[in-house]
Amino acid sequence: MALDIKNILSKNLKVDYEKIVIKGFEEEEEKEVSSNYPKLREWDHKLLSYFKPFYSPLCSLCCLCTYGKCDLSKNRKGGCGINLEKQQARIVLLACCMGAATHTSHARHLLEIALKKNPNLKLKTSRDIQVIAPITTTVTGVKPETVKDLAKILDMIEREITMLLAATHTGQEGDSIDFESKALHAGLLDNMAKEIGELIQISLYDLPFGEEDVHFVEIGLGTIEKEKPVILCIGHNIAPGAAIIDYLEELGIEDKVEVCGLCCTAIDISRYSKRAKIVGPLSRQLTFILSGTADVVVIDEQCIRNDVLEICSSMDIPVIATSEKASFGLPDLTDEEPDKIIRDLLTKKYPGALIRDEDKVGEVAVRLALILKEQKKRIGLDLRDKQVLESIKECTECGWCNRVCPAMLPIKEAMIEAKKGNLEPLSNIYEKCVGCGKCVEFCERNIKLVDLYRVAAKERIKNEKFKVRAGRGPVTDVEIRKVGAPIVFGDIPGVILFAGCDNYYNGNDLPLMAEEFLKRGYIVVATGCSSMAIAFYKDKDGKTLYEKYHGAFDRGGLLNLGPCLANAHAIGAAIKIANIFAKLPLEKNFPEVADYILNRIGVCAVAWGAMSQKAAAIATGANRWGIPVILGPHGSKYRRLYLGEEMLRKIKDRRTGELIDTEPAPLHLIYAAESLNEAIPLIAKLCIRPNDTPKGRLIKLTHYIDLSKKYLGYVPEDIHLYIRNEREIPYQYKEEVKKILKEKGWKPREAPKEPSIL
Amino acid sequence: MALDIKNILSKNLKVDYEKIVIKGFEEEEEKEVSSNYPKLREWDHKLLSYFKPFYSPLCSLCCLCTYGKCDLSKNRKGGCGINLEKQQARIVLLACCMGAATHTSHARHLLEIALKKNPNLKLKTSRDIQVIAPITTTVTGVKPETVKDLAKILDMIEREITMLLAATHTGQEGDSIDFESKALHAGLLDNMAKEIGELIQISLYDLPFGEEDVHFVEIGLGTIEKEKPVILCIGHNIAPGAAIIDYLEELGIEDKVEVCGLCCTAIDISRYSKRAKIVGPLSRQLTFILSGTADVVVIDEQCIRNDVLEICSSMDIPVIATSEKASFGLPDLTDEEPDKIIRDLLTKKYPGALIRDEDKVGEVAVRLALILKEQKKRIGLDLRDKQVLESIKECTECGWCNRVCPAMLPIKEAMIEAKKGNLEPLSNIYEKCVGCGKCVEFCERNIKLVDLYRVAAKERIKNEKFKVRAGRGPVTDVEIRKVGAPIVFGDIPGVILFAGCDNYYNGNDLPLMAEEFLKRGYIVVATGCSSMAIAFYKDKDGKTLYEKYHGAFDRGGLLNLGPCLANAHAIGAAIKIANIFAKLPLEKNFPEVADYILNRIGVCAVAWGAMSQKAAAIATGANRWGIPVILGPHGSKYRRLYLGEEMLRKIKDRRTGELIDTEPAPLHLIYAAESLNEAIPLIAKLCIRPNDTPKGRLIKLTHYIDLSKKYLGYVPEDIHLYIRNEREIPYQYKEEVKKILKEKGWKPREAPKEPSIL
Amino acid sequence: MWNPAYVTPEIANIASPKIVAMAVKKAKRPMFVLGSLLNSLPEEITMEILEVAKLLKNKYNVTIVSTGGSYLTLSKYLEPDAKIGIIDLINNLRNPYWEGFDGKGNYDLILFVGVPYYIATQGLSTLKHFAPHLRTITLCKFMHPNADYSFPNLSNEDWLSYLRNLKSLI
Amino acid sequence: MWNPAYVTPEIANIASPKIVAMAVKKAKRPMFVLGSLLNSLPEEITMEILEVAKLLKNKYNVTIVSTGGSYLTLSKYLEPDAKIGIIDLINNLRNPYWEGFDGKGNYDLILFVGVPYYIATQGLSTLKHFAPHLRTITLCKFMHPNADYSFPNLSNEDWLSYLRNLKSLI
Repeated sequence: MALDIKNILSKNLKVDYEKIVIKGFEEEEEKEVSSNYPKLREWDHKLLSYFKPFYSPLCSLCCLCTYGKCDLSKNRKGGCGINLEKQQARIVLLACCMGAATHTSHARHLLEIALKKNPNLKLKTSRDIQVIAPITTTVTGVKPETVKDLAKILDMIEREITMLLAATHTGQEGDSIDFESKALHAGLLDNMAKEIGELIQISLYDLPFGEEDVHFVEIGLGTIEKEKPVILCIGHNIAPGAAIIDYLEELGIEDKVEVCGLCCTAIDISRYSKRAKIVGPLSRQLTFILSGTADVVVIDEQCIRNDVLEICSSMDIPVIATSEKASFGLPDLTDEEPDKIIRDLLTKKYPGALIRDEDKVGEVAVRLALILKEQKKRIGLDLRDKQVLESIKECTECGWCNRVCPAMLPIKEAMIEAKKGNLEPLSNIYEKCVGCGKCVEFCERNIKLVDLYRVAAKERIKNEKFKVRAGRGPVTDVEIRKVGAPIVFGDIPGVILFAGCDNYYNGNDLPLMAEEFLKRGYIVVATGCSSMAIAFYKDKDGKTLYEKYHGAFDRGGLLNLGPCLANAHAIGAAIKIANIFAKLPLEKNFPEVADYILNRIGVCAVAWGAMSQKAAAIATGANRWGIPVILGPHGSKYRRLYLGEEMLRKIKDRRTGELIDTEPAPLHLIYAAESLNEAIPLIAKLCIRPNDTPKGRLIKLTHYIDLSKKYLGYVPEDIHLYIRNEREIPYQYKEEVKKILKEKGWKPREAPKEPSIL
Repeated sequence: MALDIKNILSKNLKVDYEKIVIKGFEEEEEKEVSSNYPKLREWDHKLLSYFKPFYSPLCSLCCLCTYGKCDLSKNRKGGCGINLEKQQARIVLLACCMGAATHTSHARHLLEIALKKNPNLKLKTSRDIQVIAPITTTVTGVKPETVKDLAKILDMIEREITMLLAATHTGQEGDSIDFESKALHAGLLDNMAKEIGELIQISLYDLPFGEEDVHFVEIGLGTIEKEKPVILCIGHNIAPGAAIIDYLEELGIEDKVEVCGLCCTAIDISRYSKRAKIVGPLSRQLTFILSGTADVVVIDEQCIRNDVLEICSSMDIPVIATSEKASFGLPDLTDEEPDKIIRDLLTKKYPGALIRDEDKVGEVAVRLALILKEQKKRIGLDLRDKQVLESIKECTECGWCNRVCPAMLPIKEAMIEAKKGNLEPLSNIYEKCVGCGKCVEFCERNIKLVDLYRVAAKERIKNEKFKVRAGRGPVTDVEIRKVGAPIVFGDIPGVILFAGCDNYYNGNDLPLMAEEFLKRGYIVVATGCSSMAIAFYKDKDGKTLYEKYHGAFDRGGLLNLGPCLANAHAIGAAIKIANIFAKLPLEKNFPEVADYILNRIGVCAVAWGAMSQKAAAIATGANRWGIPVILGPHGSKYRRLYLGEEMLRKIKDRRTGELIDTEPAPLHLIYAAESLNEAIPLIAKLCIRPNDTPKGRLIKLTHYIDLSKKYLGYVPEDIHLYIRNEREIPYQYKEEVKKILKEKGWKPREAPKEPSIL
Repeated sequence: MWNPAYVTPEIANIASPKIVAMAVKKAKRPMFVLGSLLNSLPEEITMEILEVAKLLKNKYNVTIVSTGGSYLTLSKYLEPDAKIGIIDLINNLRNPYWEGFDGKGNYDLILFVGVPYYIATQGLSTLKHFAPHLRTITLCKFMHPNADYSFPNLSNEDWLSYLRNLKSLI
Repeated sequence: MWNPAYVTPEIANIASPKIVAMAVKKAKRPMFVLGSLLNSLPEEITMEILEVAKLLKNKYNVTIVSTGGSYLTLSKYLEPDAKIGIIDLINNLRNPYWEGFDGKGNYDLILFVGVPYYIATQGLSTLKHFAPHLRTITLCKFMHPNADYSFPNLSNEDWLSYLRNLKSLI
């Protein structure tokens, strides 16, 4: 509403300005912000008539109420009448609610800080970015201008999450598609919360806002200068890390103290300060803490190891908790003087403290780190490393480590080699380890395996120095204007989002995938741990992909959008294509926009190592917008996928109003791939859209066949579904394709002018 | 704030009224309503230093993220670093969030209806009830006057539930006591949401508001007049049921149609209309639907069997869903004309419809029932019953039914008798059956056992006619003034709240317990399914307990407070004793009030058949206020209890400021009893408080010993802990007690003047 | 061996009367817990349980504990060493430093019978995961996976013969 | 027998090579699914698997299916009847009315090998609960509780001998 006025003003139309403003406000006062769930539910039912839920129970028992446990095996009903299929849908909804709540509560915390620091803070805008909150605007019709505007939207999100969570309660929703509709809604609320969180932190901390040439950040365990006092920030919330950086600058000693981070906090503080370093993604957390490099550990929220306090305590590292959500039983010293807090921590009165005031955290963390660094004896650490190495000979080769490793790494075999004096295989384990520590828990001899991998890889770690482009924030309107047409028509073969955590089998999967598509001119955008993982690889010239490929949202660009929250920008980019290129109005126009994305924008998300409930919410949210998602093999544990049928699909051509046969594109909405080899051609396939021009289709199919031949060894046998006329047959594979077409009884068909499922 | 002004006015003090109002509003605008969680967390840590969490895992695996499954057996750590103990606390928090969300979303729905019907609706007050929202006022400082005032509080609750839910996400909270603190907070939010929901529905529908002589309601399957068209309302939300009643009255045919309900909806519609009937609690749902008595089934929210639609469809009963939370996959016909909806349902175009407009539901349900009743042939049902009886001979006596029955009923044995022609044992099963239907699911021969119990009990059911007092709403200030002193000093030996569902082993446990305490002069208050279960019993004179005992909050009174939401009134009564009798200010004074309740008000809650996550939230909320809760044996499945130590307890005497030894009273905060025999003396024990006068203590101990002798067979051996001086030894048991005192080396001690744990 | 695809970690071994008898003989501080179902079991079975209890107490000085009201039946034949709520008892047993009913410390082997199934299994779960210092055996009619050793699922007839057998072996 | 205190319902039976061979002989529409690990297993084992596949195809007309890129290895020795993603395959198998790769309807026995453990177990879970019309057997190194029959956990050496044994029995 408000932005409309701004547009009017910017066009110098001086029409009754005040009246409009007052009217706008009146309306706002009158009505609560709403997402209009019933209308969205209609969309969900439509969408899921094409993409059917596919369930893989991870447990067939229900233990949520005291009628249980109920054995729902073979789809039997439990004491409340629920069956296994509905129970899966319900658990997915619960996970999505947990994920959405997490981002919402994160955004709420940022909002509170913003309101405290500057209640009238304007949201960042730029000439290049007019639509600053595409998701929010599409869903609610609101165009926020100040942080205060966001409060009402967060209220709405919290209200609706509460409603969705209520639906998971025993005795409520009773239909699997309605459970799924609610999961999709939770995903959408998650998207909005992320967008809001990003908007606030970008505006409050003046973070990069759609800069393609953003600065480079050092990343990797090898980049941390151990000679300096080291403050390690773990989690997802920028506030304490930024305050630490501010305090250092205030003292003028920003070059004397190493501030580094793990997980998204690292991305955010390195957007805020060019000096901040990124240790790495989630999988490096346990290893790095155990290395004893950090003098002080500051935790904020999300992705914090649950045993961080016990581990740090065992190494005499004080822990500063900063969020009421992750207080770790620590005493709340928020109202104490910094001097006293520091004294209490130095004398080990407490193993750490909860300080809910980020500025105080900044002071305490820095002063503590300076003092502790002085006290610390490095020799202790080296001795410890030696002891760890000694433990190799304890190994009984029982094989439990192999059995419990989620990455299925050959740990036992590496230990056998290590006993013979060859540490190389153990060092290789380090490279691929997802850092969960289960091998340690199950080791008969309590060998500290995770630590052992680190010690074995010590030399390798010294050289673990990479570069990643800082999180750039949103895609600009200017970029969208440039690429809208080539994306919608298929000349740019696709936009690929690498999102999510790094719980997958092979260390280098992500850079390998990214490069395969970058060199083919796809646009690759990455967020969170994925944007880090892509950096953990250098070509023979010693360059990371970020150094090799430009950072613009354009053909062959590799963009680090930012932390997990920045996934909102990826969805935002798709929305903006619909809005800016195709002129679709956004306000309260969700189904139209999602339908456009589903049928016309060749985007595919990959959450290769998706770990947590947030990832489930993010992916499910993307799905509701019509964006297909490919998960890695562990993703099958999310219990539910949305699968389309591999046959011609009946959709509507809105130009003619007719139902017509078209290719199943995208084939699936969410799918778990068995292997990298399966995933890569599938990514290319899932970038195909009914709207492709013949030329665009030709390009897309060429990549699809190329990649299928390279990674699977054959020309895909479903190719006949995607070829509408002979012009679309890739030249290089003409013979093979024609053979398939003949076998399948292929006939040419018309492409829809305005493909739609509405 | 606002109510203060009212008080002032009522006292005819005409001081700058407008200024105060404006100031009040200004403040409201400035500040968000808040519960100040950090301050409450302090209380939790204090409370839980006396009552330690006790964990009983129901599953030792974690399957919440893709690092899993993780085996946490023997307290091992999972991939995120969590151990089994913390995982239990986390799951409890999750359950409490689900419960709190459910009541919050319920209250939100009622609020929306109220705002739609009358945005300026004043909350009901009366001369006898000044403090209308004791929970809300104590936690937030707000004294709501209109429904609008409640919106902000609901916003706050939703915000905080979202925060708490976020804390359950992988990688967040890392301490079991902090998980518990958050569960306690979720419980408190649940309490507030219930209070708000009750306030709205009482005000909007003009329900009884603290009336001791409220009307009686017919309850039991036998009370339903099958000759009339029958509309069955299932769930917890009054809105559709009230609209049905309104529509009938509008047509003037309220005596021609039977409107009945199951679960709390039944309690609410029978508060609204004296004609409405209660079929029974949750455990009767499956049975009653299967009886085919209902012509139309209207579901709202909560406690709806998940298979209600498939069961009703199989019996040609249309289902009208009325909530977005429980849509059951039905088409949303909210915007259709009633004529069309009725036609579509009569022609079975759909098995039911979602109608999110309660007035339209009223019209459709009534008109449908009238038409369907005309069409229906009763003979079909009798034939069906015969077939059910026939199936007895199919039984292979495999014993699965016995094995899966949560109530451990001897079903197989009853079937063996039934084969011989004796249906009596089967009919007894009906009496105790919790209605979960698992026996049916596991029967090798698919015998419809639940239906069979009903058919076997047909004669019994005809006579299943009882009376329950309608839900009366809050305890009045006048009542509190009268009983405050005797309760706090112990002359009234205790207030016992029977709350929660009816998932327990023996049909008559609840009336038996209730009467045991009623005849001893305890005050018994009941809510929800418990208030119904107490009615399912008549003495030899054919009187139910409700007919036998008065309905005032006074010695020997039996109060049906209302539905689940009305549990808030029970806690409210305790708060009002602190406020009205002890003059403790309420506004933002939670820890003081809870400390007062914990140490001085002899109240004990019993959730004998607690089933769902709501029950977990309700109980945990009560705990935070210092109210102990006893669960039935199935309650151990909630995974966590709070147990005190059976030894003298060090607490503070605030009068002197000294720490003194005092009895462990209440001994536990939440405990699961093995049997009725264990529970009854324990209830008496948990009504003891450090504040009891010698006379009060004497009375309480007399009951404790009496009941222990009666139900356990011995004088309790911990009696020495509770006797402070010889005057407190019950005369009747002098010798036995003295013997114990001697054995235990008992010495007299001082009673604290102002017992406190703060 | 734990398997990451299981929905279960280890479960109880099935105990024969012989195994139970041997375990009691080996135990240093055994306890026998008799729960509230004693008041409602078929009399034949109750009697057999009581005789087992008597023998255990007399021959092996097993601490006899009554929970949940079983004292009403139990006390007619045998004065138990302690009367306590089952959850209170489990809470004590869980604590390795508990002083026991006689002040001589915690116990090492706990036999259970007659505690209603659902609360019993939860109590056993607590002990299984948080009380590595003791072993549990159930003599109930239904198998208890959360115990260390458990009788299998039994009909009343078989249960009776198990109990008789056990009695003969003590 | 299911026990309400278990955290598990039924799990796979352990299959010997003999059982597998017999199951194949009895099956009307058997299928053998070879997953992506074929590309990375020790060559000896891969070769043994491929020979089993060949024999199954030749002697019992077993439908050979390649998933996840195993075609790269497989195709050097044997042309599979179909190439498909494992989740797509499971989704087809789940549907009792699926027409099969040859238009002759769904299959009745599915053998699996070489599909990474975690995604395999999820796929098997889908079939276990929602595809009562077929049976599953895994020939993998690690035991699969969600299959109907599964090899036990094996060392590479034992796995090799299981496969050899199976080959000899076909």
